[in-house]
Amino acid sequence: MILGLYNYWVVVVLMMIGLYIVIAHGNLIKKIVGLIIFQTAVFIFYISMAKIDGASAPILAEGISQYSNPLPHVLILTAIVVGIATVALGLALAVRINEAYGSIEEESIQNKDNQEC
Amino acid sequence: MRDLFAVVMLSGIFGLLSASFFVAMDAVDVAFTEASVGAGISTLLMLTAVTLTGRWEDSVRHKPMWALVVVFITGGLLIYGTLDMPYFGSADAPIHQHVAPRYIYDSMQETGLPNIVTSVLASYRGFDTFGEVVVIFTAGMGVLALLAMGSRSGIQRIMADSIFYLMHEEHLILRIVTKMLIPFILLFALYVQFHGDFGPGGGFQAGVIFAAAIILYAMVFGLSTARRVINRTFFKLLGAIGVLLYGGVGVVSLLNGGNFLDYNVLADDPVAGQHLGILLIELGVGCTVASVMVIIFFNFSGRREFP
Amino acid sequence: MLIAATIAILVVMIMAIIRGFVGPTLYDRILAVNMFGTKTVLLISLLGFVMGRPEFLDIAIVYALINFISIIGVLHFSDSTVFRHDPHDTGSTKKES
Amino acid sequence: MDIVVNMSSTLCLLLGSFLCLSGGVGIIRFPDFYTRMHAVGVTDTLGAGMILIGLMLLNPDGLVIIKLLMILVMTLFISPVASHALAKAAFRNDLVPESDRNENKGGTESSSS
Repeated sequence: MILGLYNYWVVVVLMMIGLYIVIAHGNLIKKIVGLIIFQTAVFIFYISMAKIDGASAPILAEGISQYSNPLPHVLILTAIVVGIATVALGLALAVRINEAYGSIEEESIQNKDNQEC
Repeated sequence: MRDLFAVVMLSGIFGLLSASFFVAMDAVDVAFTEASVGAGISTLLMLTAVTLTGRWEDSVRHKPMWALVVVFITGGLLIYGTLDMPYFGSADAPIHQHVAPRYIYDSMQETGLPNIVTSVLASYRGFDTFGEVVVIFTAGMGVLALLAMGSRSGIQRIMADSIFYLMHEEHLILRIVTKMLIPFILLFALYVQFHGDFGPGGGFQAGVIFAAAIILYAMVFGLSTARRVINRTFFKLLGAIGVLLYGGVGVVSLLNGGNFLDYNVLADDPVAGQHLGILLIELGVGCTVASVMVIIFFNFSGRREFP
Repeated sequence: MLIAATIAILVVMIMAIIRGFVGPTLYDRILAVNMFGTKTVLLISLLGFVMGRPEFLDIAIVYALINFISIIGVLHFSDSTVFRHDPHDTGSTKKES
Repeated sequence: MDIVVNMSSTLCLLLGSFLCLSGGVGIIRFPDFYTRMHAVGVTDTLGAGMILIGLMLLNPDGLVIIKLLMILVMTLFISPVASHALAKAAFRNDLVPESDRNENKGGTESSSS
């Protein structure tokens, strides 16, 4: 059954949306939103790979024999917090660019640069 | 959408949605983190950035044709690549074969903690987590370097102050409820920090929740009031202390004759050593994450109120 | 019964998302996010019971708290002068990406 | 005894789901922001409360009931306060209610003074 792969397709669609926003939009804040969507697609990819049918959350308890894979959870847990830290850094850069150029649109930044040269 | 505010709101909904998805996928710890990060802090940071840079996006002038072509080629290749991946939810996928069974079956004897995610995070993959804590710390320092300095004129500052003072005077109900909630949030953050060994939780989540309480205080009572209550130098130090605590545990275990971040040698009994090491490390992680989040928010918000 | 309640909550969540997309004013969107957050709290509590491990209600508590914080934050920022003068907030918002 | 508890739990869950659904219909169908907020703010609190009480009756474990109780108390605190703050912010920023306008346009717009 090829439909058993649907989780990957959801991930791919989300990735495509994120990539499209990053490429096609000139606004820096929007680019960061695209990055967040792409990032979440990767998280969903890892977490859906860790899932086992009929298994339970990886916290040991009595009466449960099968657990989902804990390793991807660990990787993604740290990745989320690192992700927010890097997003904050990106937003800080956008704010500084706005102060320096008066705009966060890619094209007007480019125009300003060209004028100065 | 041209309205960046709407974009931020929808991305907040997206964060909430993905966290409920993580719960449905059994990843309770991840859902915990995403709940506190994706829904709360990231929305607030984006909003602050939007208020600083302007709400409206310019209309797109170039044609998105090429972008679509690139995106669809990438997507097609990725979907082609998924064709020989293991099916969703199958127990015999390669990912479940190598190290995972060891974590699931042996971690109880080796670390004595029922939460496998915490024991893997802090003990088996301690190096990895150390690296990530350092990355978070570096990102906080980067934000500090980018936003902390700037021109501030005194008159503007006073004006901004008085405007915000008036605004906060108005919300009486909000202030009272916030006053009642903040101790509870702090207490809950501590619970998450120390209960992380047995249930979902841990240093990362606790740090973010702790920071969220302080951010709530700063928003309801005004940034200048919050600055009087909260010493910023202390938070900068706290961030460094968290990283140092983490590294220090590693060095102590090195001096005790073990490997770096090998907690078995911290106490006479290996399991007790593991307990101690994991507790200290989670504490370090919590300190760093909380102070970095507070630093990031204060700098963004300080830009806004005192330009 | 749990399943029925979960499905009802999911339907309401979809409705909230629709309002978040359409909502002509800023406050409609905030309202949608607020409602979505409350429904997420309920959904997570219900999911815990559906999956048979109701110990994980901590997540729902976090949600309730964080939801409050983000609503207050959004309101705080929506008072900003940047948002007051919106030249073309006419309700003609359309998703184009 | 058991069947009474089960029945009441089912009843609470059903009532809660119904209230949430009516709130959802309200947020889509009502004409302007304030009526929408009325629909959501009222049903959110009671619907959430009903569902949480239904879950409480379903589970005998003490810790779970305490946690559910905490969520319930917090919902009772937070939801009305958030609605209040939202309405106040909207009103202060000159969002005019539908009925206050001379002509009924069917849509809302925020006008800045």
